[in-house]
This record gives sequence, structure tokens and C-alpha cells, in this order.
Amino acid sequence: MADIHSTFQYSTPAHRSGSSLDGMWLFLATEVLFFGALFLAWTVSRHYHAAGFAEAARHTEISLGTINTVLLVTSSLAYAAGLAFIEQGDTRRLLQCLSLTGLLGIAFVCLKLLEWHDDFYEHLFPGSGFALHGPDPGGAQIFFSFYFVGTGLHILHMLAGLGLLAWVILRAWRGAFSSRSHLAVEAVGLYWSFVDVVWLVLYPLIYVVGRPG
Amino acid sequence: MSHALDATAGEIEAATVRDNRDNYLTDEWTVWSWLATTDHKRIALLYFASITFFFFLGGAAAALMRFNLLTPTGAIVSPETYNRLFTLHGVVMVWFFLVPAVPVTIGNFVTPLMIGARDLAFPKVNLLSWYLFITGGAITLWALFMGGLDTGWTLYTPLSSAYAKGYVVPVAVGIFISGFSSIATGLNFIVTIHRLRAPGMTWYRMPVFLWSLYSTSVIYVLATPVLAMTLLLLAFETVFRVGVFDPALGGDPILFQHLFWFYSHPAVYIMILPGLGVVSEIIPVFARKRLFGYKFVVWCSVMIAVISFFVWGHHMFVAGTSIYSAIVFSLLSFMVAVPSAIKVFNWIGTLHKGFIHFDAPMIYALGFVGLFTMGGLTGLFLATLAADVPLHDTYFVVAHFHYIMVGGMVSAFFGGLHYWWPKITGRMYPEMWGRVAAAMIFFGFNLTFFPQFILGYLGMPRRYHSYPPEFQVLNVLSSAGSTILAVAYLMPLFYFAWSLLAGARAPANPWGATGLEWQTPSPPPVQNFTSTPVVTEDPYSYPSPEAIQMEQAETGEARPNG
Amino acid sequence: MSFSLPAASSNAPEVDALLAALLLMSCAVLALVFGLMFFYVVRYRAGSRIDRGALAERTFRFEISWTAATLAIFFGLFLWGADLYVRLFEPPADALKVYVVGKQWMWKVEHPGGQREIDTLHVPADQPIELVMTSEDVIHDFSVPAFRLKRDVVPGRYETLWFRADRPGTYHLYCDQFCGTDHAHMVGEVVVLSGPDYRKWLSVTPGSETLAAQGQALFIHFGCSGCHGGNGAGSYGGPGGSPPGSTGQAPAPSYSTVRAPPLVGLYGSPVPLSDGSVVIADDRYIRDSILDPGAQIVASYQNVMPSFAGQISEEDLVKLIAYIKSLGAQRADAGQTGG
Amino acid sequence: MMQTLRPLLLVWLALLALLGVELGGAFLRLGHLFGGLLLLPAGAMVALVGLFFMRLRHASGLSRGFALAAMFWLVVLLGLGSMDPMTRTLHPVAMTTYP
Ligand code: HEA
Ligand code: HEA
Ligand code: HEC
Ligand code: CUA
Ligand SMILES: [Cu+2]
Repeated sequence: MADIHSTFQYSTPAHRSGSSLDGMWLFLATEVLFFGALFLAWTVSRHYHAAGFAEAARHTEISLGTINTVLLVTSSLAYAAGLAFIEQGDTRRLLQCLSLTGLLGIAFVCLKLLEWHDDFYEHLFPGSGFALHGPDPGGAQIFFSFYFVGTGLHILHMLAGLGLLAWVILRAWRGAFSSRSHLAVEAVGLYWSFVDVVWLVLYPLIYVVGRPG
Repeated sequence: MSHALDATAGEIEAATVRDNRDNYLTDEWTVWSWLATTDHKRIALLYFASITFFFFLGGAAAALMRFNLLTPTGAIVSPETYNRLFTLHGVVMVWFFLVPAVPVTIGNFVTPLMIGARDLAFPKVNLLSWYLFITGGAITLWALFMGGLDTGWTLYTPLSSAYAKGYVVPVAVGIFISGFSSIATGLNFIVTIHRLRAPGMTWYRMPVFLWSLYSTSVIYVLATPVLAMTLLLLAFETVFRVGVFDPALGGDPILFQHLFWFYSHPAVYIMILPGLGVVSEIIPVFARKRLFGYKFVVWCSVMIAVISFFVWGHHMFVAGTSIYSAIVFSLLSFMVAVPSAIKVFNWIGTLHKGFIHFDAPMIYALGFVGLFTMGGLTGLFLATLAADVPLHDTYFVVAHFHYIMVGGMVSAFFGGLHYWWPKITGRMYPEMWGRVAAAMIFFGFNLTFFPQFILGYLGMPRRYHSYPPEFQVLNVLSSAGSTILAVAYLMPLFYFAWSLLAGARAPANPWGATGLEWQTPSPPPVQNFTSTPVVTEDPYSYPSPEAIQMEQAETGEARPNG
Repeated sequence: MSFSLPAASSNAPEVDALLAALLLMSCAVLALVFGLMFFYVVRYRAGSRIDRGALAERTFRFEISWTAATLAIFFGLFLWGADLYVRLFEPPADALKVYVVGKQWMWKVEHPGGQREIDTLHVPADQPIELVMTSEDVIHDFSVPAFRLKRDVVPGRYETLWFRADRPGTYHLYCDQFCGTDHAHMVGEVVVLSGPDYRKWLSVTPGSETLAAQGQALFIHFGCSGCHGGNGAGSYGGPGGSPPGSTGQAPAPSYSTVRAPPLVGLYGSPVPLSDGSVVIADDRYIRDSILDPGAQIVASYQNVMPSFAGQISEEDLVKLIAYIKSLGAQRADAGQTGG
Repeated sequence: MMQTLRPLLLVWLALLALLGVELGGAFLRLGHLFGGLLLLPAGAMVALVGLFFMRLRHASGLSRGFALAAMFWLVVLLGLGSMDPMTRTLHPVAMTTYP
């Protein structure tokens, strides 16, 4: 039965790979709306609590945030380069690029955990022990609620991305990819770059917008 | 009877005559063959069993509520229990019955058959979606029965995040997981309809039901993620006692309502669009006539899906939103009614000069047209700003949405069930019992919910465990109706079961309908088609009325059987 | 068992007219839909032998005509509904303000004259009444079907609802937004009294000091007078401030050198803020200034006023606001205080 | 090999430049209203990653359609979603009694 299934169902391999990439883009559309709801929460809360958001933004570590952005953008570059290499059939260079992407990703996660450690140390987690007593303490707590939900979800997506990356590296290492067939590399690449895009939006919302210097 | 596919018809006729032992049901019969199946037909049946369970669970809660409302003091159950009952009723009926209902049962079964494909684009994702649905359902049921939830299905903060004593976070987790089941289903249908249509099946040669499934899937995919984030923010605020909605911090509880309704209004169109598709399939068959204004009907489904995202503010006209935004949302809510209006007029146009047969599916479809229009028009009452002020959160709203969801959608679901039953099971259902149940449901339904319109105008609030004595007579009428409805809904259980054992064997095309799913045996073989069908004609290519009339003159039979 | 609902407010008849128009339109559309359906279903049933020739191929004309027609009619109803809605929620300036606080499962009402009520609201007929409502816990909804009115009562902010009751009588009050276990018992009555009856009720009801008087005591108790001066005339050195000795009030915590703005004549006047914008000092602004002074800082003043959030209850807040409003009234027409 | 990597490197440099713009903007006292302008460089970065690293330019029509749909619905969510808070006359303020 299996052979009828595969040939009958998809007329050509391009047909099949097309659907997988379309499927991935559709999945990314759901992620855009998923984070979109959080961005609406940011927009509305900041409209009411500009003072509290500015006060809270001042206590975020923009240096760590900026380094993390550089790390993630570079990891996307490395992945894109890897994809360019496998299109030439160069598995060795693909492996090098993907490993670099993985290292940069792990560095991002570590830096983030470090930043969280500092945040907890400074009692910036909203709730009873919240440290900031500036002009609009409620607004500052709302900012950090947004901050921890946003960065928490982003870290989960990063870990999922690192898992997928490891899977692609494993299959590349086993020689599963060639210049003609490297569908998995392309699909995981879309997901990885999307996680980078989410960070590119979170970064200004947390560290940059409304920061009073 | 026209054959869109003369070449393969002969072959298929032969197959039906040869006792079709090798269909998808008899292929293998082990527990593992069911629990690990990636056959869209079997997954449809797994979903059908789960959906039916949740429907009767929610219905039992509704029956208990109606008994409690027999007396003004609500003596049957305590306020705590009543609040948990209507929350369970709302949560189970919305997320575990009607949102998945038609797409995952009839849609899953019929879509590959309609487009001439072997299966959906991602069969494993299809099975995953059922497991996500079951897991979400199990967690929600565990929570609703362990401690229950007293926030209503709307889960408004700060009641849900700070004051509710019930199991808010587990229910949120359950719904969250079932949300991914919706996304998986939507994603699967969209890619399937784009990529796996049989050769020759252009978009305008596709049955209307697939257009409505496509539109429903667009909403599944784009609205559910916002619900996921809303539930996540709610869980964060419930666990850590602090969050963006918390009024003690200056947070905005109305922001929760915006995020909730951004999903929940499109969700009600998830519930109705498949029904609109089923009715657009049934009416042409039993009127023996081409669907009136095919292009208008299909693009109206797409328009409903898109505009449904612009209107959510009409649930918050008295919640404290700005007057300016209320006016904009009211105007958009009128716009969303236009595509529905076009559909209703086109169904009636299809009846014009047809040859109308009154089989059970047609009775449900005609009932749908009537009750959907009544439900929709009362929706326009609520969309009119100054009219919503007295009617909001009263039984008028309860009547509005039950007219559309129960009177409309459940009738369409039952109509589709009766229409495709022969194809799914290879058996005919008892026609007489089908019509009796349909009529009883129609009567019981109206007796249950029409009095609620009057109660709503008189100001009886929603979600009240007890009420002033002057509302008792109308409540007794409504409760009487609900018992008739409950009995009427139990009837199909019996005669469908009977038909599985002793029903007449169904031919490939019992209704003489066009469409690829009727060109393969009932029940279909595992791979659906022996060879890829080629589509050459429009979907509802019935002969012109004159041709049928001439044929009628010769044979004296308005519809030659299949 | 009555099928009719009394129309006891000035806007109720117009809301009823709008509902009747909607009902009429819907019945017309239903008649069209049900009528055509039954007519076709009977006329074109399978067995009937009537002529069915000349099928209309081009459906475009039908589609546009019937949709445009029904939409045009309903669009008129949309406009009427929107216009009436705006009038329903814009309170007239001269309305008598009554403060309502919703709390899990009861309504607390406070009249300017200091009268307090639980789950009942006595109002004079033929006079605009503006309810200034807030909640101490969850979202409630103050609904009076006889007035065809309701408004959600949201914690953390003021919501207003106004009406002019034109028929004396007792009408149902419901809480319409689900608020927990006893949502169904958070009901009450709105009692509309004619002018003389209302005045008799005011006199006989044990209204302690006026809200403003109670507010003045709190003004000193919470230390506001320490910075804003005994009678809120602004602290020493503030514009138009009086030397500390002259206030003659109980000694403020310290003759602080804090410059605080005068509160006399504040209510209803424009206030220039430090970020350059100007706001009108209404109920909400005064409440904000007390609970979260840092959010909107008065121009040329430091942000030294502490936040009193969590320390002053809703009822006390209402009294402080009434007192500060009375300061305003004092200057405008010297002598006659509030109420 | 270099000619395929060159465009990617150029995009990478552009991204870093835009990051610099954002960083600079962070230290200007733009205040409440103009703070939103700092989202423009972020939007440009998202577009660059989407078009070049995610190869949206020569993806299938369907994929481009899905990406466009996602953006359109995001605009609807943020646009209509902030219409009410921006035009609301009453502002939430901290409550007096904690739950
Ligand atoms: C299947 C579900 C479903 C469907 C399809 C609809 C369809 C519509 N609904 Fe409804 N609705 C609900 C389910 C549904 N609704 C639920 C569950 C709630 C309450 C949730 C809760 O609070 O718990 C609700 C509540 C609700 C409210 C909020 C009431 C309140 O809480 O105050 C409003 C307000 O505008 C509304 C309006 C509409 C409108 C305008 C339509 C339109 O789409 C209807 C369009 C159809 C027609 C208009 C009929 C056909 C047209 C003609 C025959 C032609 C003539 C008409 C014109 C051309 C204008 N609905
Ligand atoms: C989505 C689909 C859906 C469906 C199908 C129904 C079906 C029914 N609903 Fe309801 N309903 C909602 C969605 C739905 N409902 C929602 C979203 C709410 C709002 C919740 C909230 O406010 O939060 C609501 C609220 C609601 C209320 C208002 C409660 C309140 O505000 O206080 C009422 C009151 O009469 C009611 C009644 C009914 C009845 C009589 C049925 C009948 O059709 C049901 C028919 C009965 C049966 C099918 C039972 C048959 C079986 C048995 C009786 C025993 C046998 C049992 C087993 C075999 C296990 N529903
Ligand atoms: C420590 C000194 C201090 C105390 C105590 C204090 N205030 Fe203030 N108040 C100020 C200052 C300074 C301002 C102007 C800056 C600002 O708006 O934050 C101000 C502003 C205000 C305003 C806005 C005035 C305007 O013109 O807009 C009001 C109203 C007010 N205070 C009321 C009160 C009340 C009521 C209390 C007691 C519950 C109180 N204040 C206690 C110092 C104080
Ligand atoms: Cu208060 Cu319901
Ligand atoms: Cu809606």
C-alpha cells in the first residue's frame, strides 16, 4: 500500500517540498499572531503607563540586550550561509555553519539567563518584593510582567530551535542532504530566522522605546 | 443523472456489485489500527465519537440548568453548582463540541474524497490533532469535575485571575492544548485544498463545502494563536498574582476582553461557516438544481472569514470602551452581515424552479435557513448600539446565539450527518425516523429558546441561578422545550445505531448527487479512488429543469435512484 | 406575569421605538425568507408538474438588488442606534452626582448629602442624575431595565451612567456582569420619588455630615493639609499661599517647605502639566492625583506627593473629592457649601 | 562561492547598522510620543531578515501569501485593538484596596 500512497498522493517531489515550506510559512503566520497579542498588550499598557514603562526600561540592561541581538543576527547569517553551501552540495561547510549557528544560539541563551539572574537579584520580578518605587510602580510591574512573559516565551522558542538545529546537524553529519534534496535544512532555517525576527521586535520594546537615557 | 466522470463510473459500479469487503472499515480491526491510524476516514470517526460524548455532556449540563430554572428560587442546585454548570456547558460546548464539530468529522472524512485525493496533506498531523484534542479535553474535564470553574466561558479578569475559586489554570491549559488541535486541523486543510486537488479541479470547480472549510481553516489558523496568548497571560496573572490585566496595578481588565473577543468572535464564525457549506451542498442535491450564484456563495464564505476579525468590539458596547470605537465596531458588525444575507438569498434562489425532495437532510437544511436567519437578525439587534445597551448580558443574547448555534449549526451538523451517513457507513438510515427526529428537534428548539427573547427584553440577566417571580412562566416554557429537545437529540443515537446493524446497504450514490465523493463506493476503499479522477465539469451540473421534466414524463419518477 | 416593561426614563421610549423598528425590519425580512421558502418548496416540490422553463442564468442583478435593499434599511437603523447611544452616555453638566461602589455582591450608594444606602437608590424624578461608579473587586454591571440602561462597573476606574427618571415608582436593579457566587443576589431597587417626596426622604434619612464635611476631616487626617494648607489654599510659598500661622488648623505634621499647588477652585478648571499638556481637573483627575501623583505632575511643581494607593478606601476617596470640589465651589460663590 | 555569500554579508552589515541606529535612539530623550519612531529600524531589520535570510523573495506564491496575510492580520489586531484605549476618555489608575 505504501507505494501507491506516496506516488499517488504527490505528483512530483517539488510538489511535496512546496507543501512543506508552505506549511512552515503558515505555521509562522500563527506565531506572528501569537506574539502579536503580546505586542498589543505592550502597546495598550504603555499608552496608559508611559511613566512606569520609562522608569522600568531604565533598569533593563541594554548592553546585554544589544549583544544578544548581535549574536542572534549573526546566527541567522551563519544559517543562511550554511544553506547557500548545501545548495552547492558542500556538506562540510554546511556543518561548520550550522555549528556556528548553534554556538551563537547557546551563547544567546546563556547571556539571557545571566540577565535574568541579575533581574531577580535586583528584585525586578513583579509582585510583592518588587524593588522599583518610582513614580508609577504599577506601570513598572506591568512592564516587567510583559518582559518576563515575552523573554520567557522567546527562550522556549530558542530551545526548540536549538533542538531542531541539532536534528538537522545530525542528519547532515549522516550525509542525508545533497544539493538536490535539503528540504529539512530550508524548513528549520525558516523557523530559526523567525525566532530571530521575534527578538528583533522584542528588543526595542524592552530596551529602547521610551528609555529616558 | 449526469456523470461527470463517465470513464470511471463503470468501474465503480462494478465494485459496488462485488460485495465491497475491502473498504476502510473492514481493512483491519485492531485497537492499534484505530489508535494509530493516519487514514482521514478513521480519524473522522474517532473525532465523531469524541464530539458526540462532549455534546451530550454539555447537553446534560444544560438540562440540569433548565431544571434549576423551573422555579424562581432555583431550588435544584446551589448557586456555586449552577455557576459551575453554565461554565462547564459553555466551555465544553464551544471548545470541545462546536468549534471542532463539522470540520474534524464530516470535513476530515469528505475533503479528500471531494478533491479526489488519497488523504490530507499531512496525515500524521491529522492524528496528532486528535490526540491534542483528547488531551486538552481530558485535562479540562478533570478540572471541571474536580473543582469546577465559576467564571463563565468568557473567563473575564479580575474575577478569573484573582477572585475565582475554581480551577482556572488547569482549564486554561486544557483549552490551550485543544487550541493547537484546531491550528493543526486548519493548517492541514489549507495546504490540502491548495495542493492536492485532482487534475482539472480548478477553484471554481470545487464544491462549496470545501470553500467554507478553507475559510474556517483561515480563522482556525489566525485566531486561535491569540487565544493561546490570552490564556497564557491569564495563567501568568493567576499564578503570580500580578500581570497586565491587574487593576490593582493600574492594568486594564478591558484589555483582556479585547484579546478574548479577538479570538471568540471569529470563533463563532468557525462554528457557522462549515454549516453554511453543508447547507450549500444539501440544497442543490434535493432541489435537483444548480446552486444559485456559485461565485457569490463561495466568495461570501471568504468575506465572512476576513471581516469576522474586524467586529469583536460589539461584545463590549457597555464594558467601558470609548464611544468612538463602539460606533466603528457597530458599523463593521453590520458589514459582516452582508455575506450571510447573500448566502440566504442564494439558497432560496436555488429552490426556485427546482424538484424539491423532503428527505431528512433537506428538512434540516430548510430548518437551518429559517433559524439561522432569525438568529442572524437578532444579532443585528445586538449590533445596533442603543439596542444592545438594554439587551446586553440578558437572555436575549442567550437566545440569539442558541438560535444560530443550536437552531442553525447543530441542525446543519445533523443534516450533513444524515446526508453523508450512507457514504461513511455504507448503510442507509431509516428515513421516517430521520424526519420525525428533525421535526421534533425543530419544535423542541423553538419552544426552548423563543421565550428567552422575551425574557431578555424584560431584562432577565444571564448567568442568574435565581430570578424574580414574574419571569417564571417563560422559564417553565423554556425548560419544557429543553426536555423535548433532549429527547429529540437522543433519537438519532438509536436509529443510527440500528442502521449500522440492519440498515439497507447504501449504493455509491444514493441521492443522485454530483461530486467526486459519490463516484466511489460506500463505504470507500482505503485509498479512496482506484485511479485519480479527472474533473471536467462544474460542481453542481444537474440537467436543466426542462430535461428533468422530459425525463420525468418518461419514467414518472422525479429522481432516478443512484 | 407581565409581558410589558415600564419605560421610566426620558430615553426609554426612544430605545423602545428603535427596538420596535428593528423588530419590524426583521419580521419583514423573515416574511420574505420564510414566505419565499414555503412558496417554492410547495410550488416546486418534486411531484408537481408546473412549468419550470426559462431559468435565470445571470444571477448578478438579483444578488445586488436584494442585498443592497436590505442593507440600506438596516444602515438607517445603525445610524439611529449610534446617535441614541452617544446621547445615552453623555451626561448633562448639571446632573446631580451620586457615587456608587460595587462590591462582591452588594451595591453601596453615597449621596452628596452624606446619605448612605445599600442595594437601593432613591432619586428625585424629572432631574438628570449622574451615577459615578467604581468597583472594589471584580467587574460588576449596574443595570436598570426600566430605564433601558446598564453600564459595566470596572475596578480601578470611574464609569458614569446618567438618566432622568420621569415616572415615580420602584424599579428592579440587577448586576448584569457575572461576578461570582452570589451574582444572582446582587440585586436591588431604584426608587424614583417626586420632588417633595424626595426632599422628605432626604430630611428623614440619617445623613451624617455632608460628604464634603467628612472629606475635610480626612484631608487633615491623611496629612494633605500639611502640604496643601489647612483649607487647601496651597502651602507657604506656593502661588497665593497663606503664611502657615493663618491656617489655624490642627498643626500639620511639619511646616514643610514643600511647595504644593492650591486646591481652591481646582475642580473643573484646566491644569497645566509638567509635560506641557493641559487637563481638566474632573473626578478622575483628582482621584489620579491622590492615587498616582507621579503619573501627571502639575507644571512648576516637584513630584514629591506620595501615592496614597492602598491607604485610602473608595468611600474615603469619594469624600476627599467631594471636599476638594467644595473648595472650588467656595471660591466661586463664597458661602454656600456643597449638597 | 563568494558571490552567493556577498549579499548575505551586506544584509548582515545593514542589520548591525540599523541596530546602531536603534541604540543611538535609545539615548535620545525622545519622550512619550516619538518613542514609537524607534520601531522603524526594527521594522526594517525584520523586513531584511524576512526577504533575504528567509528567502521570501523567491518563495512560492502561496508562502508569500501566508506571510502577507500574517502581516495584514497583525495590523488589524494592533490597529483595531488600540483604537479603543487610544480614544478612551477614562484612564485606569491604581485601585485603593488590594484583593
Ligand atoms: C455561530 C455563532 C454565531 C454567529 C454566526 C453569530 C452571528 C452574528 N452575531 Fe452573535 N453571538 C454569538 C454567536 C454567533 N453570532 C455568541 C456565542 C454570542 C455571545 C457570547 C457571550 O457573550 O457569551 C454572540 C453575541 C453577539 C453580540 C454581543 C451581544 C452582547 O453580549 O451584548 C453581538 C452584537 O453585535 C452579535 C452580533 C452578531 C451579528 C451581527 C451576526 C451576523 O453574522 C449575523 C448575520 C446574519 C444575518 C443578518 C441573517 C441573514 C440576512 C438576511 C436574511 C438579509 C437581511 C440582513 C441584512 C442585509 C443586514 N452577537
Ligand atoms: C455552542 C453550542 C451550544 C449548544 C449546542 C448549547 C445547547 C443548549 N444550551 Fe447553551 N450555551 C452555550 C452554547 C451552547 N448551548 C454557551 C456558549 C453559553 C454561555 C455560557 C456562559 O454564560 O458562560 C450557553 C448558555 C446557556 C444557557 C444560559 C445559562 C445562564 O446564562 O444562566 C442556557 C439556559 O437555558 C442554555 C441552554 C441550552 C440548552 C437547553 C441546550 C440544548 O440544545 C441541549 C440539548 C440537551 C442535550 C443534548 C442533553 C441530552 C442528554 C441528556 C439530557 C441526558 C443523557 C446524558 C448522557 C447520555 C451523558 N445554554
Ligand atoms: C508631601 C507633600 C504632599 C502631601 C502629603 C499631599 N500632597 Fe497633593 N500635591 C503635592 C505636590 C508637590 C503636588 C503637585 C505635583 C503633582 O501633581 O504631583 C500635589 C498635587 C495634588 C493635586 C493636583 C493639584 C493640581 O492643581 O492639579 C491634588 C488634587 C492633590 N495633590 C491632593 C492631595 C490630597 C487629597 C492629599 C492627601 C490625601 C495630598 N494631596 C497630600 C504635595 C503633597
Ligand atoms: Cu456584581 Cu454580578
Ligand atoms: Cu461577536
